[in-house]
Amino acid sequence: MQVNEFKPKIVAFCCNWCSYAGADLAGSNRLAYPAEVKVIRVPCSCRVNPMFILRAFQRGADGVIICGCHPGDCHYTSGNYYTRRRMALLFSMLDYLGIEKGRTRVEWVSAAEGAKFAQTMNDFVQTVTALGENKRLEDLRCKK
Amino acid sequence: MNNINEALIPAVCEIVAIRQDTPDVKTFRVLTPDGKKPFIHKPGQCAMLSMPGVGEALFSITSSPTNKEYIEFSIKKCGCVTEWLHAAEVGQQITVRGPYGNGFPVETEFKGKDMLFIAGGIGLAPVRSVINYVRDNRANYGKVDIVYGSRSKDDLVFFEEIINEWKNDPTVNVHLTIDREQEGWDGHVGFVPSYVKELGFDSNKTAVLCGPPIMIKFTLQGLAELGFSNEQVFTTLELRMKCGIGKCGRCNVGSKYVCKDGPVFRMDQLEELPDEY
Amino acid sequence: MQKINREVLINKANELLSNGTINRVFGWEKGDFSYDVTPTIYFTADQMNKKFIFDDFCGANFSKYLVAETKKDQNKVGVFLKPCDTYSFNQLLTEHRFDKEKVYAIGVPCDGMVDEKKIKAFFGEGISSITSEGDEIIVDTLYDGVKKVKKADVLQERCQNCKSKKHVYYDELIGEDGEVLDSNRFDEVEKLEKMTADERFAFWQNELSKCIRCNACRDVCPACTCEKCVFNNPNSGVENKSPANEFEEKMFHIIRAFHVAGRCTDCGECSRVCPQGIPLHLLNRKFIKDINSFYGNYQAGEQEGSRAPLTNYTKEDLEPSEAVNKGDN
Amino acid sequence: MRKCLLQNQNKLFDQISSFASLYIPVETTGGNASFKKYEQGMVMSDVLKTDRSPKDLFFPQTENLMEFKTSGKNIEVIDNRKESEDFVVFGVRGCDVKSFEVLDRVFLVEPVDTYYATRREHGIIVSMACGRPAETCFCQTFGIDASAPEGDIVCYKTEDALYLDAKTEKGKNLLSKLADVTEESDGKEALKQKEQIKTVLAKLPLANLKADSFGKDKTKEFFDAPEWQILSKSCLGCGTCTFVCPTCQCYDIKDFKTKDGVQRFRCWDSCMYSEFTKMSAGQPRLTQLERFRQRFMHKLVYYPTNNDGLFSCVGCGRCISKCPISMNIVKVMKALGGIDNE
Repeated sequence: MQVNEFKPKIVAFCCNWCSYAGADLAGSNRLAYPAEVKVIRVPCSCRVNPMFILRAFQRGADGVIICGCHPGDCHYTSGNYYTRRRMALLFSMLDYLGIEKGRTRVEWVSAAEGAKFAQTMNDFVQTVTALGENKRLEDLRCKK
Repeated sequence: MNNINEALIPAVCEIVAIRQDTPDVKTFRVLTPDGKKPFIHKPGQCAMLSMPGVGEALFSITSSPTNKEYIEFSIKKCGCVTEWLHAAEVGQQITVRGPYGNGFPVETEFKGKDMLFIAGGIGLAPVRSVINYVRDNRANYGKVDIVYGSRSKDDLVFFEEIINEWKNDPTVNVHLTIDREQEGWDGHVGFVPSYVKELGFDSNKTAVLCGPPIMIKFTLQGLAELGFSNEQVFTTLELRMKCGIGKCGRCNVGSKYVCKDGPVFRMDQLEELPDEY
Repeated sequence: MQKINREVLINKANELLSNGTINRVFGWEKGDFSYDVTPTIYFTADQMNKKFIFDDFCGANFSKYLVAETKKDQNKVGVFLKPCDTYSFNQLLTEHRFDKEKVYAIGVPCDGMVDEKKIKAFFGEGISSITSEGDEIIVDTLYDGVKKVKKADVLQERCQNCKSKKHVYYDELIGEDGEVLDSNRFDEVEKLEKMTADERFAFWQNELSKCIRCNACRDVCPACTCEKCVFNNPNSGVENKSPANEFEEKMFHIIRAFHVAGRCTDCGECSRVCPQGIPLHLLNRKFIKDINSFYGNYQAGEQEGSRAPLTNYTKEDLEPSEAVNKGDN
Repeated sequence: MRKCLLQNQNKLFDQISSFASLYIPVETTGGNASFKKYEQGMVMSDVLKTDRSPKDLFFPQTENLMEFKTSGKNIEVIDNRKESEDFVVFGVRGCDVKSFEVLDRVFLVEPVDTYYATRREHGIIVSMACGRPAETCFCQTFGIDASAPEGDIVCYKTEDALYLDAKTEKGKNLLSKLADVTEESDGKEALKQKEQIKTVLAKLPLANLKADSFGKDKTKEFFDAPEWQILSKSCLGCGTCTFVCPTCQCYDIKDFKTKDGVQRFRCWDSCMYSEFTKMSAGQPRLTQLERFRQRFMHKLVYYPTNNDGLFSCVGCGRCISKCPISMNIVKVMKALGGIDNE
């Protein structure tokens, strides 16, 4: 085994009503997902300001994933529809600036989908690991 | 303490005692980590205190230079640095640089004069330094009158000191006032400017004035009515500052830099400046 | 057709000022050189006779000034609006930034504004005068005598790719109205999209590293009318007067572009005022282009009261993952 | 005076950069240039004015002052400046050279700003006479001669050669190290060019702009002038003029939390910004009028009052070409000085 294996830092914004509960379920079902994923609970996926994502990258994240209720199931009726539009535009913009598109993702995970949560995280960590360290949206002051 | 060549690099100091003066004013006693007084200052000068990551701000030094043991800052909670300081505990280190500013002309223009100190609220902080300096060099000055007022009895800073030391000093006349009637208060009630007029001081005194802008404005009118000229009245200014050494440009008013040429100004000097303070 | 010149506009303003419709009017003011035109406000026709100008350098858009100006008193303010300015005007109305009853908008025609930076790129410094004659610009230089250049070659980028000559709002129109044009404004964006991610990264790195964070783009932007900007708020974590490193340069521009996404009318003021010549419009246009292709064509400011794409949704919107992969096929 | 043929120009640069960092103006996009660190093969731009002034090299836009480490209640202050090395700035125009004198009088008076002082000490300035001054130039207003700039070495560029004339010890020292890429010259060509420049300068549109009505102790005269109202009317409150200005020196000190400590840095600030003077107790300059007035009063009155009448403007004209709304110090001077611009 390699000693210096790259372990990415992943920030996962999870909506309180679905995805966070999904993460809980993954935990109680003993479904493993990588410890590199740091979950941040938000009231709704649409609480995630694009600035949060940039700040996460600034502070050393290698990937950022946003999880919310499935479209149509939002606790606040329509929050995740707005998330969908915002993130579509933001991710497209990041891509336009030459930032690797694998570093950002939106997934819909319901409270019953513990397995999907674990699967999504495993998959995302794999993608980001393959991309390597985040070099294009980094703030060296935070990395020393 | 500071290497004079490294004006922007602060020294580490330690808060050795904290005293709650009023609900929103605390007095911090500051020493170097090895227990020495951080620097020698003149009454009315200021110093930059900072907590890395929180910010840096300029505060007037409340203790008198005649105090050989420590320096003190009385700080009212009103912004992010002050809020952080209010939450700090004894033993906390902070960084200090200074002293900055000109200070009061205690060895020149004040010498031999009858002194009248007028302060409102936290405005007593810089004035306390001069009052104690004058008390400790009593022979050099004439009569001393102090007029101090604040919103309520609880908002009078240094209350203990005023009652136990200043009031007991036979060479000092202390006049206290609060804005509104309050239970347990048998002193004067009313605003500082009108109290000053009521007391009707001789116009041969030298006045030192510090407090909120509105108090300064009306007290000045009162003093003028009593026959004081602008050359007899001193005050200290407050502006946003970053460097403390007259370079960052923030506290520039007219051709003066408040941090370097001030904060103490004589009223006639102030009149020369554009009205932007 | 009557030539719309300075005198026509002064006469119109004079008429409105003297019949009491308005008591002041925004207009352009002549500078020391041929190109340094300043937006200002006139109270009398006399002032206008002295200083008013209407030529190839009147690029400044007055719409944003109206937000503050209309709050001052109850009188009506006059304003000259070029076609592209009317889009900003309409967008501000949509966002309830000022009361249109307090404004009298005079639509004026525009056949493209000239960019003096382009002229200087052609002839260098030392320009004593610039005049236009038909489709030619005649430049008198200090060192090389009189030079001529095609106007089309020295137009501002936004005018070369003009999206519309049509006024979408006016109380009164001077001259004849134009049409919405079929412009090539997205060509440059497409060119970038076709590059590899590495090339795009290098392009933006080079451009954005020039930024000095003077905030001119924000301060001139008619969509940036927040009373307290996130970049002025020390607690936002993004307040920095000057970018400390490459990250902050990028972050500032991404956030700014995002904040105006769906509201940006593509007036191009940001690129015009940038002292470092950064093509900021390419960021805004990317959003406009994406919005058009993801959610259907939308032109901010075209219609007063229209619902902006980012405050709207449909149940069938595409997924973010589809959005980023759209260009791949 | 030494002469370096233009075909040897890059040899000269290579030579300098072999023992010191060299900064030269390099063309970026059409007609724009900025000072960049010389690397082999770079071409020196003839563009008159770089986008930003070379003040960057002495007073950078952002600069780390120190670092802090905190643990528990303890703080450690770390001054992590490294030993400075000599550097050469080549091709500084006369106005920009003068701007260093203006900055010196701020940063080098007691207490000295050591960050700036070190750079000044190690920086060698090779100035460049302005062969083709622009219409926006008005350095003459402030007594600066673009045909004979100051600096450690003065350089004249003719059609085929650079003429280098050392003016200070630092300059002589540098020139002596360049003996094998330069040759001795009588400097007649340089003198000829100097005369040429003089005739051009006299013809510039702003040649007759006078600053006489401003200066020391004129605060009362101008502070309440009604003209400020209309001049500041359309000011956007951006910081363009202050950031491109070679003499603007206001700065802010801020902290940044790094991974395991705090970095205290300073960055340029602008008196045009609304929060420049804002403090918890209030805001002394509430409107753009006051902020606008502060900038020009400082350049034309306050600074001269403190500095023997020296103006804090060198007439480089950058604000003229960069201001989004084309308001600038020339318009202010004309309006306040009673000269109606037609």
